[in-house]
Amino acid sequence: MSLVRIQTEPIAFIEEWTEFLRRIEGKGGAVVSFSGIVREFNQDSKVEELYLEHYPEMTEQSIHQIIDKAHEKWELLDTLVIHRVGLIKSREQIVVVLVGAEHRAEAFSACEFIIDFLKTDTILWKKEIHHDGSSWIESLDTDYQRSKHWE
Amino acid sequence: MSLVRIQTEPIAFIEEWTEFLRRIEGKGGAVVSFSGIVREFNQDSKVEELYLEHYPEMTEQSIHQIIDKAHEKWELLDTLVIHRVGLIKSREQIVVVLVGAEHRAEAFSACEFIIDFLKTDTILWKKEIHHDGSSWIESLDTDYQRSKHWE
Amino acid sequence: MSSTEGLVKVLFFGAIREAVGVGEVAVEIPADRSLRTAVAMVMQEYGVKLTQYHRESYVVALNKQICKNDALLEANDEIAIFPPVTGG
Amino acid sequence: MSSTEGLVKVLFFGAIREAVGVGEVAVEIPADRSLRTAVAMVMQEYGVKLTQYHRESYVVALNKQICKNDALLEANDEIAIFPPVTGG
Repeated sequence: MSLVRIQTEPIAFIEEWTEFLRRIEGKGGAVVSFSGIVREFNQDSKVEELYLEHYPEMTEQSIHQIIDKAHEKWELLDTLVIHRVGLIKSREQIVVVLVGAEHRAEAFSACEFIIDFLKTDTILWKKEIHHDGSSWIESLDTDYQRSKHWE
Repeated sequence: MSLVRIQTEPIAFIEEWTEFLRRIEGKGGAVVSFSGIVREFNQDSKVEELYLEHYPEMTEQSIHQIIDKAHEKWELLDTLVIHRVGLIKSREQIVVVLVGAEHRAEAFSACEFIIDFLKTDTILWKKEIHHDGSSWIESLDTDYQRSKHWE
Repeated sequence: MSSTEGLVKVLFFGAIREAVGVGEVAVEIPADRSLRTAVAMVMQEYGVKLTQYHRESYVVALNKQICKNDALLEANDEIAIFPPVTGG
Repeated sequence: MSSTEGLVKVLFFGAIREAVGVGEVAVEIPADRSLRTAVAMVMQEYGVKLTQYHRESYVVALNKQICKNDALLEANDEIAIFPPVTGG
């Protein structure tokens, strides 16, 4: 099982987590969650908001492909990825990944794998909005290195 | 910062997570959570309840030592470990680990490190209660191997 | 072959969309029907300075699939040109 | 030296507590004051079959610290004897 949601509304982590746990209860021994939060400062410069641009359908597809790979690599009970797009205030969650598995090793590996590839393979573009302007974020070599180490 | 709680009451994950997020908001880029859930079946045998015996003070100390090691190894903003003791029904959470860090790599590594050592270094003893009897759980070689690989 | 083969849609995203100034244009399929030629023409026409982009400079998708530049176009195909992604 | 040095508390946990049948006993500090001797005496007295335990068989803590058997005891020390832990 897996679910992908792209949304402009804030992520209701609590409801999502509760519903996720309900679905795997009894089977699952381990649930790992990752929340990516918009930092207030990026290299000492205050971030008012992030703007995330997406490519409808292709963005969802790209996330499904990552999740499918995770399900091929590990024995998982359920996965959920929620990614916000549009304007996102600092301190809000930009992305949430939930992975349920019978055993913790699989849940940790798959959750980290998914967020690593969300950074490099999801069709999304991030722009930082400061009080005096804005700038598109450049992709990071370190992110590509992290994705590569799974190969 | 770090917090350890040993409790007989069910873990209120939602409240704990919400409060944790509030504490690191603005600084944290990444929050990773791990929930260990009592499986309904262990090797095809139905588990009614788990009983966790602890050694007051020493159990808490042993968890603090694990967390301290994690804070030495990685740059972390905050950590929280809640471990239940006493009788725990199947499908309930037995342990929750929350780790907040500026970057995801640290949050994942520290969360996995903490749960790996909770398995091998926390002063707790687990007993499975079946409808027709009960048995103390034996420690697993695989758990010791996982702890060793961090050295 | 002529340029009467039809039109394809070209979408821009992110910094490239901003540089180009529009999010979508329609272009005629080039004589050789190749995606490479179509993308080169578009990039030239809209004057996007590719050198300003990091790494592989830009990514091309055809009908919502990342693809090699040697694909052949059909009428109503959807091309997308965008900078390296920065999700997650 | 005599056994008038005082008493220490010995706690049992988990499967060992069940095998022993009680959670806590008080014993006199042995003549050589060593933790090893005290533990050996206790284990013998309570007839716990150590071989039934997996791996290192049992763990000893002194005053809530895991410790080597060559520690020396003082009056009112707290010894704990328990099976390998299984938390998490």
